[in-house]
Amino acid sequence: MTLSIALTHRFADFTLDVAFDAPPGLTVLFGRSGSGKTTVVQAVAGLLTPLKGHIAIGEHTLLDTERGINLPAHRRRAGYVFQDARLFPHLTVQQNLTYARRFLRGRTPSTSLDEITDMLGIAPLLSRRPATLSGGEKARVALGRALLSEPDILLADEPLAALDAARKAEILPYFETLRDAGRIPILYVSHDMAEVARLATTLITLDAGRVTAQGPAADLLSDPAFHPAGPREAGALIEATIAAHESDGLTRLDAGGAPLFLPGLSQAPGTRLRLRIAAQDVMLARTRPTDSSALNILAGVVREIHQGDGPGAIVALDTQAGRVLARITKRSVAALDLAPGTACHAIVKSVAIAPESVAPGLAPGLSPGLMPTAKPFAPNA
Amino acid sequence: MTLSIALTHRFADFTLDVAFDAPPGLTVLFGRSGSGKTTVVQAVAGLLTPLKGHIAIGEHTLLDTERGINLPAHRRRAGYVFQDARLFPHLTVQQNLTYARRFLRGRTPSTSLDEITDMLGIAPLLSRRPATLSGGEKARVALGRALLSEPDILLADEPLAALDAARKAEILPYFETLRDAGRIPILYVSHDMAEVARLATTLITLDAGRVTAQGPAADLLSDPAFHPAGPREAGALIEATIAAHESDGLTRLDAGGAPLFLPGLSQAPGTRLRLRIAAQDVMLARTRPTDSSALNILAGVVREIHQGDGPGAIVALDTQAGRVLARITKRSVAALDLAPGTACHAIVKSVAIAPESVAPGLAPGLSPGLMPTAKPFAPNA
Amino acid sequence: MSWLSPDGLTALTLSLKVAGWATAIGLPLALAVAYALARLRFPGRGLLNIAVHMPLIMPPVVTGYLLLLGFGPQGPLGRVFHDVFGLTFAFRWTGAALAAGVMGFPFMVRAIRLSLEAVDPRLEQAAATLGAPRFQVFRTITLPMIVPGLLAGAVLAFAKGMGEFGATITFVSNIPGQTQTLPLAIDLALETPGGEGQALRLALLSLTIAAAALVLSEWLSRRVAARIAGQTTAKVEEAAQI
Amino acid sequence: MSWLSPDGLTALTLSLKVAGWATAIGLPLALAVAYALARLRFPGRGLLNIAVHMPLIMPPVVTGYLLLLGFGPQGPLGRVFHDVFGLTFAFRWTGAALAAGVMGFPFMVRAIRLSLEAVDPRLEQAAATLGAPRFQVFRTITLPMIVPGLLAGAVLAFAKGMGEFGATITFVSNIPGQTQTLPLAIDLALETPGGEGQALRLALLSLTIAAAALVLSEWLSRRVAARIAGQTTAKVEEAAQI
Amino acid sequence: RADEITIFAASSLKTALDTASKDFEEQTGHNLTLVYAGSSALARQIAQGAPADLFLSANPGWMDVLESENRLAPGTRRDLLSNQLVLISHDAGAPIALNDQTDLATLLGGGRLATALVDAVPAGIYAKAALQNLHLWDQAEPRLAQAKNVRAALALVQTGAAPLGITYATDAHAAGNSVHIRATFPAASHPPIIYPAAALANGNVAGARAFLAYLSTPPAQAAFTAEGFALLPAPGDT
Ligand SMILES: Nc1ncnc2c1ncn2[C@@H]1O[C@H](COP(=O)(O)OP(=O)(O)OP(=O)(O)O)[C@@H](O)[C@H]1O
Ligand SMILES: Nc1ncnc2c1ncn2[C@@H]1O[C@H](COP(=O)(O)OP(=O)(O)OP(=O)(O)O)[C@@H](O)[C@H]1O
Ligand SMILES: [Mg+2]
Ligand SMILES: [Mg+2]
Repeated sequence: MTLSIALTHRFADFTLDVAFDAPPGLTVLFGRSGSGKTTVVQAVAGLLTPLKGHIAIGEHTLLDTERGINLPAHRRRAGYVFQDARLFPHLTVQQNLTYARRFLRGRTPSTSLDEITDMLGIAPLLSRRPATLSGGEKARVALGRALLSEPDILLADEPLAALDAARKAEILPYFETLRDAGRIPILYVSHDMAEVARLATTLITLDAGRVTAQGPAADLLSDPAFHPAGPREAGALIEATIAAHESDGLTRLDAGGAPLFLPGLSQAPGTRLRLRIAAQDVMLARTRPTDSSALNILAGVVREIHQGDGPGAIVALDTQAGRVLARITKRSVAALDLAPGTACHAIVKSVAIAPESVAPGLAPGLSPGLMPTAKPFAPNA
Repeated sequence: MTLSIALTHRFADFTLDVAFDAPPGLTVLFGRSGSGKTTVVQAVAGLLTPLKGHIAIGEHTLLDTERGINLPAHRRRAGYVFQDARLFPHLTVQQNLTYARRFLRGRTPSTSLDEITDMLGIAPLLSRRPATLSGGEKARVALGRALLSEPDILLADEPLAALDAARKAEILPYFETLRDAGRIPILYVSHDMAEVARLATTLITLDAGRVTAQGPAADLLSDPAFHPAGPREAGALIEATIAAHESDGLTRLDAGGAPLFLPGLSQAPGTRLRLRIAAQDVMLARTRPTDSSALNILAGVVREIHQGDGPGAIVALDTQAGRVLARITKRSVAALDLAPGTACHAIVKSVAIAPESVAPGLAPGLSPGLMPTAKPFAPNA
Repeated sequence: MSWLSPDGLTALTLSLKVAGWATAIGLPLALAVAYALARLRFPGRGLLNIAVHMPLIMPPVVTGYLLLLGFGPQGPLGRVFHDVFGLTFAFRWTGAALAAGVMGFPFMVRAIRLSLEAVDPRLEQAAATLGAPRFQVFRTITLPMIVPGLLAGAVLAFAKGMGEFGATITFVSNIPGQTQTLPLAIDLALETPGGEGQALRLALLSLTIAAAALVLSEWLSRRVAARIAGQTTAKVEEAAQI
Repeated sequence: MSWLSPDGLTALTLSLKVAGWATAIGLPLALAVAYALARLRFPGRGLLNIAVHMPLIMPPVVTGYLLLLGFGPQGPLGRVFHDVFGLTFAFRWTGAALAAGVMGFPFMVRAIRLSLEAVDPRLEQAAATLGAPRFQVFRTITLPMIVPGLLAGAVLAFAKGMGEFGATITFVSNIPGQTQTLPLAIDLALETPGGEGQALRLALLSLTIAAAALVLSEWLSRRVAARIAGQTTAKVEEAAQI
Repeated sequence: RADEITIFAASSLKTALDTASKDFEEQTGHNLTLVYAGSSALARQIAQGAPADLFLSANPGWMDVLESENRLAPGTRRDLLSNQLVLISHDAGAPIALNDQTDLATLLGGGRLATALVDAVPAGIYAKAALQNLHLWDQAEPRLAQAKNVRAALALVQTGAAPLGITYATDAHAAGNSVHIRATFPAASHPPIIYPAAALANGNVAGARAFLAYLSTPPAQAAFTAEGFALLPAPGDT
């Protein structure tokens, strides 16, 4: 089910004018503070009626200002994780979590309270009231409450911003599972490029109330000229298949024939994965290094060099495994005498699991190893 | 002025029992959600009276439950950036920002409203009321309000959590300046290891209401066994002096005789800096690589190998430049036949400016280049 | 009870009944009106607001007189209630309760309205996104959050019901056992030369009852507030002592 | 004004003066008492709470009688006020204002207290960390946030002041031009054979004034709420229409 | 020299006293302030030192209280007016014979008999005495609607809330066609209905005396009789 959104709204000195589709999977709204992300989400949830607009999930119209359709919030079934937690202060944590359960109207619960509280680590808080929770605890309860509401669409406004790295790492796989199950569209607001790279199937970037880029996350991220959060966050996605689990704990992948090593994954050999290689983490060498700790070396040909204003450049390299980006200095470009067509080697320090892994969700064994920077333990040679 | 803290407090199912000193500079409280960070900060601000405790800034006692001293909050002059913004809803943004100005009691303002609003990008919001602000805008106003209060001590509870990378990059240098000016102790709560590495002079890690580690950030971060946020976040600090600004925009540093290249810094040659090298970003090779994009190669001797439970290991290497950590696989440890005493080379992909740069604060030219992951543009060879 | 005449005792039980019913029936109505005034925009909202305040602005005798005209045996509303619900107000304790309810109504509405206006609409929005229809939002979120206002309104109305005199005597006159509430008995005593002692005793009685209601409402209100603030039961108990 | 007798006009201006002063003087006192009840713990807090509610619980005549005993020419408090402040209440408009103020006091206290209890203490804490001493916190944070309660209290007290009858006539009698407020004039008109027309006219007058006060307070309250909600002036104006 | 004279008078005297006082003011140039309220309230206020010069009470009881407290100017108390008690009805009908055979229950037809408070307010006390005297009390008592005062009792009948009521002749008279006088209680069936007057010791006794004297003059008498009162002879006249 595709969520299609077209909105125009005006505040005193801010104008929102966006139109985009959120296809099945997880769509990240990415943009600076004040760019209009929350406003879009509120309109989808039915908490803000835009001046003009049309919002639909598949054929199901939620809002159409021209035809005078405006479904009230409670009939939109939008599970909304608010930027501010908005817990009900008079209810216990448990009552907050199960609040939506009495309004299921025949839906069968797909998750249990226990599952969610375990994942979020809030089981010990069930009898407490929100006023006694820490910031991060509130955020987790708010997330759990939305997840337990069996929504038709999930709206998450920076759900993990208040959480520590370890906690994020525990929760991210849940979003991946949800995304890969593909039952409901997920609109996810984030400031964090690592979260984007890890979760997004579709990426929408907003700036001052307008869409500046939109499309499949993989395509956008492989474009050397696209780095909405700065060149540091550039990085391409490649596809690979699990070849074997080796005895020292590493997993060998086959990326278009080239071997890639990752710390032990739990999926079965043959599983296809999508991986993210941050441009930052790629070094280039004209000859294949033989005596270094780098396990992952991909031979390739320079396709494009994107030179920025600063001392850096992003080099796009076509390898056996696919398009890889490398972020190096202009000095290195000159020293290595790189130009389109030059053959060279990409030395990859770390590789991360990217969104849309073809497997039916990430297995739990993997999750603790995945860190918020989306780089699992880096294999060296 | 050292802030010394010793507290015992008890909630229904949480006990806080901490004692630590926050020497001049910036002390980061680091710990998982619910570990007691906010509780400590509240006690320092005078918003929570602990069961037992002693808090003093130098000789100036704020709290001493034994002697019955408990300075009211308004006389502690603690500029507090709350985890939830807590803006005054009935006042405009400008009135919020200047609220503390009428209670200066003879203090001379050290910053102007213009300076702060420019830094935080909130100048266009001055006449608005908090209810109309976006999440990140609220966070910035709350930060500005505390900064403008001419505090005797600054308490910042995850002040940047709601902000995007670019905005964080603009604000971090301000904290560095404040820290380096050394006028007031800063207690800074953070979940973000990059922020810690960049800002902390002192680091306190909390877990379940207890201090699990404390000490100068540089020392803690150089310990291969210390990685409170997971081994991925390990990284050592080294010292270096600016040698020259080269013509292609890179700056050459001298680290104990070894050359290191960073993207153009603005400080004068001769300035001493402290740098962070993330263990993640270091590869090891037995022989010096000659034909790669890596500009920064340090020869050294393995001092210690810290093997974890997973497939990874952290190798501590003593080089000319000082102690460097490298995070590699156990397979690589075996393949390279590493053991304490082995000579090898550290190939450094990226280098970051670390806290306590000896220069009187970072020059503005640098700040936009510094990203929240604390890695300036990575030099390659 | 030697110091309390049997008439006094009858007046006391009657007063309790009258004030109790006036509060119990008035509260849901006041809630509806307060909700309408606080949240809805409709034609006649201003008039409703003025009407609610009328018993406060008018001398009680006028209110009583208007009640007599409207709800008396010959009054149109009185007939409707009699014919439709079999409910007679004239010269009965039900009429005294009506008078007490009407006189206490503005306070209930105000207290509830103040509480309603203090409810954070963002919480109601959150409930809506979780699938709660408007009425359920009201029942599960709004209502529990305005408990302090409901309690304040109830205690004001009850106190007023215990003290209401002018409208009551004008509307249902003074019939011992039927409409002779404590204030009427007190007034009667005061009209009689030398009746001050009896009046004082009755007044003290009235005060004691109302004070008990007050303490109860404070305690309940405190409990609710403490719950929201997340204090433990032990602390609540302590805080509730006055 | 042909339809309004000169006496009626006098009563009107007097009522305005009485209700106005009762509200103006009562409000700060009510604020202090509400603050004490809502925020402080002190011995006698429960008694104070009951005392505040007494004018509501007692029939107005009793309150008036107690005022007469306390603040009359021979009353101890009356003497103190007379000797110390040169202020006489007995049989003067000041006494009518006192009666109106006392009778309206419980509503003011309640309304303000409800608002006070709804103020988020975390905002007051934030102000304290910014260096604001307790009183300044109150002045700059608490007070602006309880404006709705103050306005509600004021309008209730004013309305009550316009309608107060029993305590007033018992305390300061019904002296034309001095203590004969509108409700007393209305009551007298009702006592007079054929006076219903005059009573009705006076009642309408009273209602008009109180309605005006009501509309004003609603408008102010709306403005404050809208400001906090951050609406633009245009929207406020629109919302204020009733 | 013009005097200020404050008169505390029972509310029921308002119409007549307003007329009489206007004439007096015109004739003498004195300034009268007329304060109307219930006798009990006025008596209490006088006892507490109210600035009144003359008190006109609707019953002797409260005057007695003031007299016993030495609040009255000696020698000024006199019985000023008298009144009659009547049975009135909402609906027109034939005159009713008042005696121990009168079937009040039937006449009331399930309705109530409006009176002023029978234990507190003079009109009610007189009504009770009369009913007892006529052996109608047992019948009447459970059917009473006791109003705050006689005007309120009248209102009950006027609005039809009560089919019958007992009021002063003066009130029934003033109510015009809205009520019907169906019987007058025999003067012997109740204590004489007396409105006493007295100057007050702490007031302007001379002024009070002057006005009191004026009330016995024919123009003043006319004002009272127009309202249905009977003027009692001044002590000096006898
Ligand atoms: N009033 C209270 N009553 C009971 N428990 C409380 C209360 N306040 C805090 N706690 C508990 O104390 C612990 C520490 O809370 P604190 O707010 O200091 O955590 P924190 O380290 O700031 O976490 P976060 O990063 O999530 O903000 C938490 O487990 C919290 O639930
Ligand atoms: N009620 C309002 N009145 C006026 N301006 C508003 C209102 N609500 C939002 N805005 C403005 O609209 C812009 C977009 O707000 P929005 O909350 O959508 O931003 P956001 O992208 O979610 O930012 P953040 O990451 O900081 O939460 C902001 O500049 C904000 O100030
Ligand atoms: Mg937002
Ligand atoms: Mg916290």
